[in-house]
Amino acid sequence: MARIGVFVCHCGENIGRTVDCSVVAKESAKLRDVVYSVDYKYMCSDPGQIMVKDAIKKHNLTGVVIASCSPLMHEKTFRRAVQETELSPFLCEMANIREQCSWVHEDKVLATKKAVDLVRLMVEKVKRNTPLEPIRIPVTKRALVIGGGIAGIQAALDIADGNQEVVMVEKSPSIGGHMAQLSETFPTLDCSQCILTPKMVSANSHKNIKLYTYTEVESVTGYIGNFDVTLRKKARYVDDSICSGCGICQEKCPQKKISSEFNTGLGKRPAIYIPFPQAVPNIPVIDKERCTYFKNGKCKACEKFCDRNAIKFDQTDEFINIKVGAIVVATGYEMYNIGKNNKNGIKGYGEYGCGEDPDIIDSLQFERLLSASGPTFGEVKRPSDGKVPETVVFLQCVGSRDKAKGMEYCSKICCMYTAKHTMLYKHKVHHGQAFVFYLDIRAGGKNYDEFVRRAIEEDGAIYLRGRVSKIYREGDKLIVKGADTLSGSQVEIAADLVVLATAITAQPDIVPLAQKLGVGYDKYHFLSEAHPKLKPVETNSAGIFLAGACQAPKDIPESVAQASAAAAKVLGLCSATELEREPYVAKVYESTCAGCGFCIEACPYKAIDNKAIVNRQGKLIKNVAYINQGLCQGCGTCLSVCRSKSIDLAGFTDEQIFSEINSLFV
Amino acid sequence: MNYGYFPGCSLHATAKEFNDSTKLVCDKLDLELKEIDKWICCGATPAHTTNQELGIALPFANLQLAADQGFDTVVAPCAACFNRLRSADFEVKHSGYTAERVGYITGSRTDINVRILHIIQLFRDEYGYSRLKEVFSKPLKGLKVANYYGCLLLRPSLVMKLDDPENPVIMDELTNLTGAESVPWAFKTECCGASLAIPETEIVLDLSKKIIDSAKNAGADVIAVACPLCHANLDMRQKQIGKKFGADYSTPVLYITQLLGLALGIDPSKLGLDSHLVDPYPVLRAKNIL
Amino acid sequence: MSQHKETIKHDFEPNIVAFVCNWCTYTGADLAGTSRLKYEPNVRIIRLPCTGRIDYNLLLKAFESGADGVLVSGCHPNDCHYNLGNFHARRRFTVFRQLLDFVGIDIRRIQFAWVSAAEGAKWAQLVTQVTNEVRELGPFTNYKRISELSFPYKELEPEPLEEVTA
Amino acid sequence: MHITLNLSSGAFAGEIKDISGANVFDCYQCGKCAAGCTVGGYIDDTPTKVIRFIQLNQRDKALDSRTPFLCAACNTCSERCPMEIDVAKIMESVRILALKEKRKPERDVAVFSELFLGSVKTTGRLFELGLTAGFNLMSGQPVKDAELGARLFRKGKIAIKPAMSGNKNVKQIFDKSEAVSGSSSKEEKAEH
Ligand SMILES: Cc1cc2nc3c(=O)[nH]c(=O)nc-3n(C[C@H](O)[C@H](O)[C@H](O)COP(=O)(O)OP(=O)(O)OC[C@H]3O[C@@H](n4cnc5c(N)ncnc54)[C@H](O)[C@@H]3O)c2cc1C
Ligand SMILES: Cc1cc2nc3c(=O)[nH]c(=O)nc-3n(C[C@H](O)[C@H](O)[C@H](O)COP(=O)(O)OP(=O)(O)OC[C@H]3O[C@@H](n4cnc5c(N)ncnc54)[C@H](O)[C@@H]3O)c2cc1C
Ligand code: SF4
Ligand code: SF4
Ligand code: SF4
Ligand code: SF4
Ligand code: SF4
Ligand code: SF4
Ligand code: SF4
Ligand code: SF4
Repeated sequence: MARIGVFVCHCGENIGRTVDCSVVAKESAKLRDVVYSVDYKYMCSDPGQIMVKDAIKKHNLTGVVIASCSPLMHEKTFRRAVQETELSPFLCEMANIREQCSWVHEDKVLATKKAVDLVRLMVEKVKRNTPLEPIRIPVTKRALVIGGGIAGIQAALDIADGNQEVVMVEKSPSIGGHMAQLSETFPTLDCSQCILTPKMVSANSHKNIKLYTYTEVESVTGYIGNFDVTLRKKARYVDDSICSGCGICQEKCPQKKISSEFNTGLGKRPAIYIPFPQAVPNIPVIDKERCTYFKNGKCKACEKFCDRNAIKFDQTDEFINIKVGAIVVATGYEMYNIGKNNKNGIKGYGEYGCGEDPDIIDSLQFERLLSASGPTFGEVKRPSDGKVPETVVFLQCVGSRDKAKGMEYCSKICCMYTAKHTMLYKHKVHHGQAFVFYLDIRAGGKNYDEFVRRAIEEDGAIYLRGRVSKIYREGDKLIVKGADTLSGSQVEIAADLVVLATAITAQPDIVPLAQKLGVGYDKYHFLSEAHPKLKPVETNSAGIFLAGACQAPKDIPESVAQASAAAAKVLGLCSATELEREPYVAKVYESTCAGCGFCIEACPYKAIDNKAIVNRQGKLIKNVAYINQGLCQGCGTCLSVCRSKSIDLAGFTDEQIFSEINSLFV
Repeated sequence: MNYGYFPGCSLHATAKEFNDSTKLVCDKLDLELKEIDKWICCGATPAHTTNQELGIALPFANLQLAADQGFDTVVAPCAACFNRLRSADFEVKHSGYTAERVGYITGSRTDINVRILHIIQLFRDEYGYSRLKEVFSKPLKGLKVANYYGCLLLRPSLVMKLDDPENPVIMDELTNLTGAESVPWAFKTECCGASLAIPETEIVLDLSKKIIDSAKNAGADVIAVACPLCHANLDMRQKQIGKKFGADYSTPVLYITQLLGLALGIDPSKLGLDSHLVDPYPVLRAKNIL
Repeated sequence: MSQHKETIKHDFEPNIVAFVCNWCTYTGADLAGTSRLKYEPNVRIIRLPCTGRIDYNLLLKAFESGADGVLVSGCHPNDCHYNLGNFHARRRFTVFRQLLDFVGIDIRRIQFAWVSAAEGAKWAQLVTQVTNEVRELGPFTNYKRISELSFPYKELEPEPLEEVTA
Repeated sequence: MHITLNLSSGAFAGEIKDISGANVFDCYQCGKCAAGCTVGGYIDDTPTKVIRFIQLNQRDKALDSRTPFLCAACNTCSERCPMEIDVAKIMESVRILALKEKRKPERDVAVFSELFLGSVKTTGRLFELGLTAGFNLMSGQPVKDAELGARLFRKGKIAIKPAMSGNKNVKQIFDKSEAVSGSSSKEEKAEH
């Protein structure tokens, strides 16, 4: 005989306001096999948990239903509590009467009725639960970090310093990410490269880190503790084990006019190139599309002059298989381009000339103009004619907070870096004037608002609250037509240079990677954390963590903090030799299995195999399906393809689900 | 194929030459325009800014006429009429409520399907650039044209669906086909204040001045327009502008159909080149076009 | 602005069962809650690991137990936590719907949707929409029609899944 | 300027929504409409400010503003609004309401519209000469544009007689429009 206890939580006012919890408790008491029921203000609090434990002992409960928030929120909490008694944690179920009831309904009577229904469902289910044994799986003590920006570097270093192996994969020829392109950084104005370069170097030289640049993730299979990853190391056409990074090849290459990615198109590079002087590794790569030899079979100047014979025109992509226990995704962001009407409903800015005027640049380009290592060696010169701009207009929120362009979110860092830009500009061009069009100033960090105030009070930037409607050229000047809503006027500025703080967007190629990893993403393609407050670095795929701007726009301090948090999670995972996994796995009833093999085909994890059943004489009686419990992830796909109903799924058995359905409407 | 032609009030009066040149060009290209019988004024800006129902019913009544007379396509050269026809059609199609009211007001059915094209669309989408290029006999080589689109032709872009609202190219493409050179300039789509011309003349003088200045600065010999209101403000008011700002203003303003007509070798006086207040002949002669 | 509106009384309140996957739609429904979006209270959610877990029997059982409408919802294509489960479900579901149609049951009573973990608003809107549609259709009374087909016996079960593409 | 806020905030916004379908609370006062407004140099209240008045339920301030009357209906604002608000339509709505209540902050514009529509109502088509002459008379500037008129006349651009469409339906359209306008039903408009 089942003896079920029901515990109804008010969640303060959260449930209690819309659901009459005492009625739910009373109605639950009337259900068959329910021997105890109670309602309480905070079930998940210590006293609440003690109540559950005491009741289990006192009433000899064989199953527990907690009617409260979503199981995704607190199932672990309550199961842990139950486990502390004699009862198996798998005999505890939750009825979600908050997220799916009190928060989404208004009518108290209907909501209370629904809550009772939800409790009844779970009572029926829990009666049929069985005390399962968690599955133990071994852990590969090695982590994969995808993306070599500041977030990826920090995560890799922290994990490596914690004495675990790290494989770091970066798709471009060098690590460093966007931070390597920045000049000086807010809120302290320290030089970006000065603080980053040492970290890049140690990431490359750390004994626990294996670095693959110009490499991408080809495929990922497996699960927490046991991922099998294939990497594609793209052909560099330079043998990285021989090359000394002398750079002669770059100098000799006749193709010198290729627009440099690192310098955001403001500088040039050859076809064989090291992206920037401090690149790690300091090894060139041949841009196959632009190389004369690859295009028409002639040249090979680089090969001729390389005295180490490191150029290998016949190199091909290489595939590397690795096994890792955890993955940190740190793929960062891209800047929104105002020029194109691109995919996902993201529109361009016709009103700002679609980025075709050379003196309308984006903020990253301005960083390059400010940077001592940039195309102008840190002198602010405008791209069209090299003149030092005397009037510079900065536009915030370009693309961001703009429903019409397709991005409604705030990019979070542009208020800060625009303030920084006005200061750095003023420090370099003393007689220059900076104007900033802004909507709001979002400077909610330590020393951030003080920083923005400094730009206004000490460095004389004029802040205008309003958007700009149109920018057009009139001779030497760019006419900026904006508004100052504080004075209620139209404002026209004849500018020498216009800098657009364009939106931070997700990496354009992130979706396929997210799909390979089984990680969710939001409608703007930023990767989704498991819980916005309580699991900000975890994803819904166990063993996969997030760091940096791939999750949402973030500045460097935040990216680093999240990277270290992700590293802590990885180290925690690797600290155990075995992991416990929920035992929701499928099982075959061999007696009825017809050996048709449909399930084998259907299983996405290749967890099912054929098994021969032989009699004592060794004679084959029949073939049946056999499920490898280590591989099975419990999706249940096999169940629904099996025509003889010979498979069941622990935790979600047919019996359990059917009884839930049966008790739906009474 | 024959097209229901909706000239609109202006083309029968101040913009006579737009009407003439449109008809001559279409004739030459074998595009048959048949004027919709008993068409009425589209109400222009005053109607929809005074009474919404009226602003939709007046243009829509014309679509009903066209449908009743068996046209499946209506062509309007006037940007304002084009705008009102499109808007009315859009509103009726997108709101059952509006449709019902308009049905009541006009006393006729609203479930009609008539395509509404602007005259330049007829050249681009129906006749096609490739054929057009072949029939031009007198290329306008050397002529620099600032194409002025104004506001009503393009906006709201969701309804007009003619071209990009910020960087339109259709008129430029047409002018380039004639051998003339369209100049890039900033005021292509700025509004000249059309509807304010009579009550708020001063505003219109200011706005028109800026537009003409911008075209001149871009090196244009002439401005091309596709709207009688634009033409009225830019051509007819240049003398007033000159007086107000103490400068000489004499940039010819031509209808795009006149440019196409010249390229087709049609007699300039038939195209109405004589009826502009700013005489275009000197410029055209200087460029060896006439 | 206040979200309050008067509760409208209807003659018929349908029972709706939603079979949802744990990873996307269940989380999306939670998000609707966290965002305090409001929807019709007629729906009862049954949580499954994956829409791939759903076979016809569950859907039939739901109708048999008194559901007037059934909603099946999982991750978007390619976003399945288990990689492929939702494709299987989708195919199966298409066949099942055709079958219902064949026996003359309004297929609006059973709907399939993709709701991701980020789409709380979509979930709220979906539930309200399905509830309204089924409310209009009225109570489901002809369960017998399906059971007379002696479904789910194998003869009637459609042949291999590949026949129907999603 | 002084504004007192009270409980009925939102009422005027509702009126505007009924006519225009636009929700003024979508506006976050970014000023982009003001920045590009064609007549920005000639108005006291930017379109952004007019919308603010509506948000704050300042009916009089909005209805007495000259902006909706000077608005050229050029749609620049609507086209560029980052919140996809049809600003031009909001201006149109304010103007319609103001006219209904016989408020004419810009008398000349209102007179022009009246004469224009009057001409269309009688003949089905616009009589430009009649319109200009009438306007000049009523606005008390009988010789305005006279010189321009003479030049146009010489170019054969001025028709002396009103054009007739011969369409008998016109008067009915005017009368019925007059009758139905203002009887708008709220819910239906909102969904549009
Ligand atoms: C103009 C501008 C100025 C800024 N100024 C400041 C400042 O002053 N102070 C401050 O704190 N912050 C500043 N920031 C923000 C700063 O750039 C970010 O916080 C930081 O770069 C985020 O680091 P990240 O590692 O998450 O991403 P990223 O720097 O974008 O690095 C991501 C890395 O992952 C790699 N990658 C991407 N996809 C893949 C893939 N599929 N496989 C393998 N590798 C991949 C990329 O190549 C890149 O190397 C500024 C940003 C901008 C745009
Ligand atoms: C009005 C208000 C509303 C908010 N709403 C939200 C919201 O909706 N969402 C949100 O995300 N955040 C919200 N926050 C922010 C949230 O409160 C903080 O982010 C969070 O509480 C910070 O947690 P903490 O642990 O750092 O600090 P605290 O919550 O302050 O905890 C610090 C603990 O340390 C103890 N302590 C202090 N000194 C000592 C000592 N010397 N020795 C030992 N113990 C010590 C204190 O007693 C306390 O228990 C809100 C904050 C406020 C003020
Ligand atoms: S490839 Fe050769 S020439 Fe080029 S950097 Fe390496 S060693 Fe030097
Ligand atoms: S072979 Fe290619 S990379 Fe090498 S020098 Fe020539 S162009 Fe440059
Ligand atoms: S951070 Fe500032 S500039 Fe950037 S989108 Fe947000 S409000 Fe706009
Ligand atoms: S102090 Fe608080 S209220 Fe003020 S701007 Fe900062 S976060 Fe907002
Ligand atoms: S439940 Fe079945 S299909 Fe899913 S992983 Fe396990 S064995 Fe494979
Ligand atoms: S589908 Fe069922 S019957 Fe067929 S092999 Fe698998 S378990 Fe056996
Ligand atoms: S552009 Fe749009 S959001 Fe901005 S102030 Fe104008 S109406 Fe408001
Ligand atoms: S439609 Fe009116 S308010 Fe909008 S930009 Fe044009 S003139 Fe200004």
